[in-house]
Amino acid sequence: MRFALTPDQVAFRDAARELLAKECAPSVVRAAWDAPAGQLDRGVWDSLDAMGVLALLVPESDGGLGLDETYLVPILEECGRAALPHPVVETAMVAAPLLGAGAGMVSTDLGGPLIPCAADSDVLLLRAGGGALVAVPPASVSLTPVAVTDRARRTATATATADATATATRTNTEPATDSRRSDDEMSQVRSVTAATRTNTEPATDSRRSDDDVSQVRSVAGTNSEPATDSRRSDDEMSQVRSVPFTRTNTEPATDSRRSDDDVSQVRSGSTATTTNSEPATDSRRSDDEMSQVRSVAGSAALVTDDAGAIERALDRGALGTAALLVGLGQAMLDLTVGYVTERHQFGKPVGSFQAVKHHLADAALALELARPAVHRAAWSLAHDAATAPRDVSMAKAMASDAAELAGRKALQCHGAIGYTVEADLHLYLKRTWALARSWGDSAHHTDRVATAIGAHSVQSC
Amino acid sequence: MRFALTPDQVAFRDAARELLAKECAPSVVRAAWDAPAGQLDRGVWDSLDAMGVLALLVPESDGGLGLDETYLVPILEECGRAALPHPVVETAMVAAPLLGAGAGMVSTDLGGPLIPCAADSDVLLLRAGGGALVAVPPASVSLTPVAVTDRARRTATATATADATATATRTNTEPATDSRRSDDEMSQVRSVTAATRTNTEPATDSRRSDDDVSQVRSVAGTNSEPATDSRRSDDEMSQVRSVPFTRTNTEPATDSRRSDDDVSQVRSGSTATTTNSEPATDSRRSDDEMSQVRSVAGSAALVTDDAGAIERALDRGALGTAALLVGLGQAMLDLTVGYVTERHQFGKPVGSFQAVKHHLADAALALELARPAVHRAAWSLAHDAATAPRDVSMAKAMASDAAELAGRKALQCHGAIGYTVEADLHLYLKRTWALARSWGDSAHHTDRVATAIGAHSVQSC
Amino acid sequence: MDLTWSAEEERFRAEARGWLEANLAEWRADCGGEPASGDTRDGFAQHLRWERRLFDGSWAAVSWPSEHGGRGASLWEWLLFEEEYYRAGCPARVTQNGIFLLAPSIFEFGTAQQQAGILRRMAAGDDLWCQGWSEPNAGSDLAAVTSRARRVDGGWVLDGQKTWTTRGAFCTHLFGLFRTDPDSDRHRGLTYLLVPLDTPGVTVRGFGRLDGDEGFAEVFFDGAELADDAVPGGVVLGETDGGWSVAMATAGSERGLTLRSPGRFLATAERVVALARERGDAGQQRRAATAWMHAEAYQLHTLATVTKLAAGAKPGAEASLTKLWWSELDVELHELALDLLGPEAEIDGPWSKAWQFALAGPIYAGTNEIQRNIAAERLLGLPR
Amino acid sequence: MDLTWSAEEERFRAEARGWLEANLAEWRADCGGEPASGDTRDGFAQHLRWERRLFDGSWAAVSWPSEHGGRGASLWEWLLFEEEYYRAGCPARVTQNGIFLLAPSIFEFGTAQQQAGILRRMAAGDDLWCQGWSEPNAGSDLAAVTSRARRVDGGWVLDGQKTWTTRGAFCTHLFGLFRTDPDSDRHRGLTYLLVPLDTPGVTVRGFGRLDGDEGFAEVFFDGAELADDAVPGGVVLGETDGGWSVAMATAGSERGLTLRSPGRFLATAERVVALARERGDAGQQRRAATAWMHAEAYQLHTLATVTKLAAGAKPGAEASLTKLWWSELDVELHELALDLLGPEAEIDGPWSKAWQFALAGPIYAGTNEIQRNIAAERLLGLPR
Repeated sequence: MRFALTPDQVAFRDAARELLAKECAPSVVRAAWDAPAGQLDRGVWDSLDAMGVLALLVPESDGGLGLDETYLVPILEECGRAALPHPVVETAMVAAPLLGAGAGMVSTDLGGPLIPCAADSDVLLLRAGGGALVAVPPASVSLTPVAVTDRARRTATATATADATATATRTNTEPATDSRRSDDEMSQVRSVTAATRTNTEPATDSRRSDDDVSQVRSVAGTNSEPATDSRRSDDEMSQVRSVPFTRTNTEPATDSRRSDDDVSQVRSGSTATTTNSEPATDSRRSDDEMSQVRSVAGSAALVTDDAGAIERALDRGALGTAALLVGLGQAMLDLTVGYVTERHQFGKPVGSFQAVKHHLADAALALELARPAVHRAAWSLAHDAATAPRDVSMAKAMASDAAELAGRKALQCHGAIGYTVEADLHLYLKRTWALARSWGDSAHHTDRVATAIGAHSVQSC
Repeated sequence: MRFALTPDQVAFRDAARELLAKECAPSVVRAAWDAPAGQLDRGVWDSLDAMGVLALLVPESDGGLGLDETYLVPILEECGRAALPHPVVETAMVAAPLLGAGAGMVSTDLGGPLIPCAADSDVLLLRAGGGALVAVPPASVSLTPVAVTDRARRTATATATADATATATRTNTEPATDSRRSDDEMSQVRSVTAATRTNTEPATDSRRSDDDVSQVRSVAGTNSEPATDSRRSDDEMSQVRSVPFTRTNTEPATDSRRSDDDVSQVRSGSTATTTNSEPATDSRRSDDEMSQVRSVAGSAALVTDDAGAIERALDRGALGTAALLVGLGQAMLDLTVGYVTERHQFGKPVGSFQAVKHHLADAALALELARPAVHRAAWSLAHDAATAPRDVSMAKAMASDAAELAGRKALQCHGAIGYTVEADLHLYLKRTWALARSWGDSAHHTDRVATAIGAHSVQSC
Repeated sequence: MDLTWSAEEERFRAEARGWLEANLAEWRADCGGEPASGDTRDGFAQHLRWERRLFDGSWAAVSWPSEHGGRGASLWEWLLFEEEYYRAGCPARVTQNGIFLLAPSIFEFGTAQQQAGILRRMAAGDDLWCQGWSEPNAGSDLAAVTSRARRVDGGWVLDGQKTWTTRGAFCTHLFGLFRTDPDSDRHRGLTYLLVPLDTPGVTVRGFGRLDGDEGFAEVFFDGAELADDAVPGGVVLGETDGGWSVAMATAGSERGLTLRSPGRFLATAERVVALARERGDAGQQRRAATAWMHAEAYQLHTLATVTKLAAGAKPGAEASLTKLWWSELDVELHELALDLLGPEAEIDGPWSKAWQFALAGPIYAGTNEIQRNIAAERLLGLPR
Repeated sequence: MDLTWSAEEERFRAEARGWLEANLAEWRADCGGEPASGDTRDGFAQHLRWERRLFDGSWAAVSWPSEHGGRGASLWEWLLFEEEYYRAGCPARVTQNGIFLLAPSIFEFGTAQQQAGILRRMAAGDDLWCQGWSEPNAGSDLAAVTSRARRVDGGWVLDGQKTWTTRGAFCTHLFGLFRTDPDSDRHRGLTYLLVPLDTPGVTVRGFGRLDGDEGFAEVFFDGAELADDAVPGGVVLGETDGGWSVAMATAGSERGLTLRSPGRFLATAERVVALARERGDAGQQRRAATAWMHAEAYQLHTLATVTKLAAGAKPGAEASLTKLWWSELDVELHELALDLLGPEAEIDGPWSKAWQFALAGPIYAGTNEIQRNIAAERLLGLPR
């Protein structure tokens, strides 16, 4: 028993923290709010890539670092602390184990219907639907200007062509006999990605070689089931946006609690697969499986239809998001401690008032106890523990609650100064609100824990 | 629109407050904790009776004051503030409208399985079961020494004879042609009550005449349905007491939320009737109905099997209890304000610390907003408003929450001094815990409000 | 105790409802789509047209005497109007800081000339008033005001800075506290001044509130020359050097009855209940009922307060409890709405916007920490 | 990071489990029915027999060296033991204030003679120690102690009063702070004394705690003559007039790791989860899962703390956070249990009793208000 980061893990985390402190100051986060699509400054992103963070979970033989979640999660905490305006969880935690190294920037709708990503143009899109995960390569992804509270998050959607292709590919009833696409197709996908990246890749990237870039992979359909695509159409989405007061749940749950079915519906229709909880017997895919996944398709292609793999992807996303939340909460607490020490009212520092002290002690307490839950879940995922799903849910529930609490206390202790976009606090606050309700909110994950620990009676499950 | 007590209502309440301040000091409450059965000091009880409080809701023509709940509820608040160790809600609010004046001290299991009452020997017992209310006269009621947290509350049970008689009476399939028992039977019930009362009745009782006493009424069965008695047996009760960790709910609800069915089960089996919510068209029973209720039986007799009447009895009990809770909360707040003003630590009054101020402001806030809800529900019951059940539930939910909060804050601000039986605080605190969970707890009543206001989807009801 | 509305009050309610529904529809049509936020420059202009409609119908300030543009409504009728206003879904009042915060002080402390010259133009939206209390170093601690006014012949010379001035960038006038006795400190020597924002030497800079709208402004005074007659009846409200007591009366209004009527929260509660019915789980539906009860309790508490005021009582420190209640209720309601929306909550729609606005409630009009102190000290009598 | 137990640790756990189960059953049988509360006179005697069993099996103080009656267990093993102890349903330790509060100070500040003379008898239950910190006017403000000890030839003369002394009426010895420098104030001039309660001039009066048990005592000192050798190795622990730092070390233990091990709350959480499964609604089941997570998080936090301590770190102000967490967790767990029991909760059974005990948590060992101050000032660095 030893519940602490190893010196290696600490060193890696501290290096990431230092990098982020230098390259991801609040001004960088602010710039991401205003960056037009395709013109996002990705200096810090490329530096993280150069450091190996994005492919940390990928085996060394595949160009990754071959490390596990106990290394990545503390780094994600730092990414949260910096409010990093890039989809690091989606890319490093969710996509990398499925797609391997070099997939570029990845967004996904696994965590909710919003498919949030940065304002960049070469985003690979992982979409869930009909019990499968498909990948839409950057060329077929478009950014739509949906207003979100945290404007460093954008919404990417697949173009109509990509959707049509995806459906076409997936309605092919013949199983693919060869799991790799032709070189032609491969280079097509690769060139789109490479062309875009040329514009933005900084000279400081000391690691990525052309060889690396040529490893960019897209994926093909090996599954013959017709897609019963339950994704929300664009029309439905715009309806949601314009009349949130009146939107009705079109498929009411028979039980009034948000059931697992319900939530997987929110997660864009992976109904059939999310509740299928076959225990994973091996936390790493075999090489055979890997090469199957890496097979290439036209513009949207099947990544996996293995329920266990999708479940693990959801768990990785939830845990990565939990880590971001703990970091965000810590950042807000630190900002506020600094502020209330400087700010004077009634002739003394605001932080000397007992009410302010108690607000911030509460925030510190919640974060202090959420953090071990997040680290433990990383260990459980890395070691494929039987309790991993429960541990991930505990981490996400506690991190969501702690970060939301820290945000509330931070805003209250800042007073009017925090209630402006000129102060930095809002950058962290709005990210917190978004992430607390993505990848399953606190109530969802608490109910998942309740089921795992047997708090639900047989009748109510 | 005028939402304030009338001068009359204020005068009546203030008179009750004055009386209680004189005759129900904390020492009187303490004495009730230690009083052996039958030897309870009932000075304040008799004074309240003399003032007309116990028969306040009874028509003048029947020896009552002919007033309504808007008069009684503010007085009950005062009874709560004094932690009156007598069943005033059960008697004045629940039994009086059903049984008329002079029923003596009444306890009931409508509010929960514990049938709490004072340590007196002449207690008439109202029991719910099988869709009916039966009355067990004092002679057939025994007190059992079940330890409860608030020892001013005791547990009365019907003797085996009474139970047997009750069942026998109710299995009689012939409807009673005459609703009044013979004079012989009447005097039998009356003499038991009178004999007991002679011992304790103080000379100060300036109102009660022999005539009044002769009006003591017991009730007879007019219903022919066989009783399917779902009450918990004594065996089951003792099992509950000895092994609460392991008790299983023998009839699991099909929906995991506490359903209405579930709660009415807690309320001793009035399942069929509680959920039947026929709106009352008249808030006062007709004389015909009254005389029917007053018919007399042997040792346990039917009071009513009218679902609406039982529903109203439950509502009156819940509202009366809500009023007690607001009074208890206020008493604990007042005690604590006094204490923290006197008590010095770190060279200044404890009450000058901001944390203590904020604790008590929270308690004051909750009570200040719960009180209007209680008064409004009194008006709704008195005027037989269609919203009365909803308003009662809102009152009980808010009063339960406010009193529990006030209790927690009071104990915390008292510190170790409050954590002893030598300080008075615990007398109020323990009553609060008991009453907050009697007559339906906060969650039950909140769910009832949710149904009334349409917060439940069709599927989840 | 009588919890029914009279036939006359019901007629008033029906009239208000009819007018509001018809005019709201017309105004929306006039806007050509969903109106923008009143805290943006474009939205403010749209909302002024709504304010003008209200004034033309004598609904802009129902409780004011008709000579000032009101209709002499009772407090009860005012409550009914507010209930109908929010039930219909009418927009937040961009004129509220004048009508609900300044006007009560004008009625109490203003001369007849000031009343005549200021109130009607305020109700009509001709003059748009913003509040100039806070300064960079005087937030909760209002008595730390350092903006100063120096007496000169025929007027005042103003220097200093105000900030967090709601909708300051769109308004025409500011009311605020200035230190007129240079040797004074704390709450002595302050004067309540009425300042046209086009006074030379005054600069206004709008900046983004939490929700990104330009809802705040900084107002700079650099030797601004304020003539005594810059406002009809004079620019000083109350006594020179006696501004603190005038400001406290305004602060009382802000926390109390007039700023946040129950109708506003009842309407939100109904919408949250509907949302919970449509997509909530049992736990969320229970939370919806709790929030609804809290809104309803605020309504009941207000009815009791109005009963007292109608009988001649003065509002007191209870206003602190009221402010705590509605501000925390508003957060409770919107937090539940966001939880019900789940991952869709981050779309920057009405609920999300309203959530961000609700979060300001525990901060403005005296932070809730200050209110809890006041409640404990003035209502419960705890030692300072 | 390694979150598995070694084979050796698992063996230790299995041994503890086996011993505890067997001996608990024997002790219960020995009591002839449900044992009474350890805070009643009869129950205390029963519990002493349990303590004796623990000592005889070398389980009374597992982490102590064997010469003092322990078995030299590591902190990890101590955690495992505690987990098994509460999982088995073993009773609260009536010797805890000696073993968990005084003993750490004896190890740190005591002479070899004191250690040899005091610890083993404490573990065996031969000497029963109660804590003498609080006085009628020194609760949260411990430095306000006025009980005094005057130096005389060969000993001390004690005057004053201690109160809220847990199980004082059943104990044989008291440890506490006495003012030995009459000219001192606050935390200077205090001495940490060890006092046999049969010292002439000492009077003990038990009184009822919230749950009615005689769990508290007042201890009066009326010219009590305490000989220097009344306790083996001497009655002064640490330096004369230097008692404050010794007491603070004890207070650190009280808030920290040793007083409330995670096992206690994990066991309660499991029982609450079972209760929620049997009779809870969906909302209550969700609350049960939340409470379970809070208990589990405390366990995880403790594992991290022990990892640090095992690496040689000293416990610091984090203990304030720990105390806040477990005390509020305990209230959360028992409040839920009472809500699950509904109207039956008022039956004075184990849950009700434990609820009342839980309510003391936010008060004793430094109120949670004080702990929040400490956390804010020492961990976050906020100004005093």
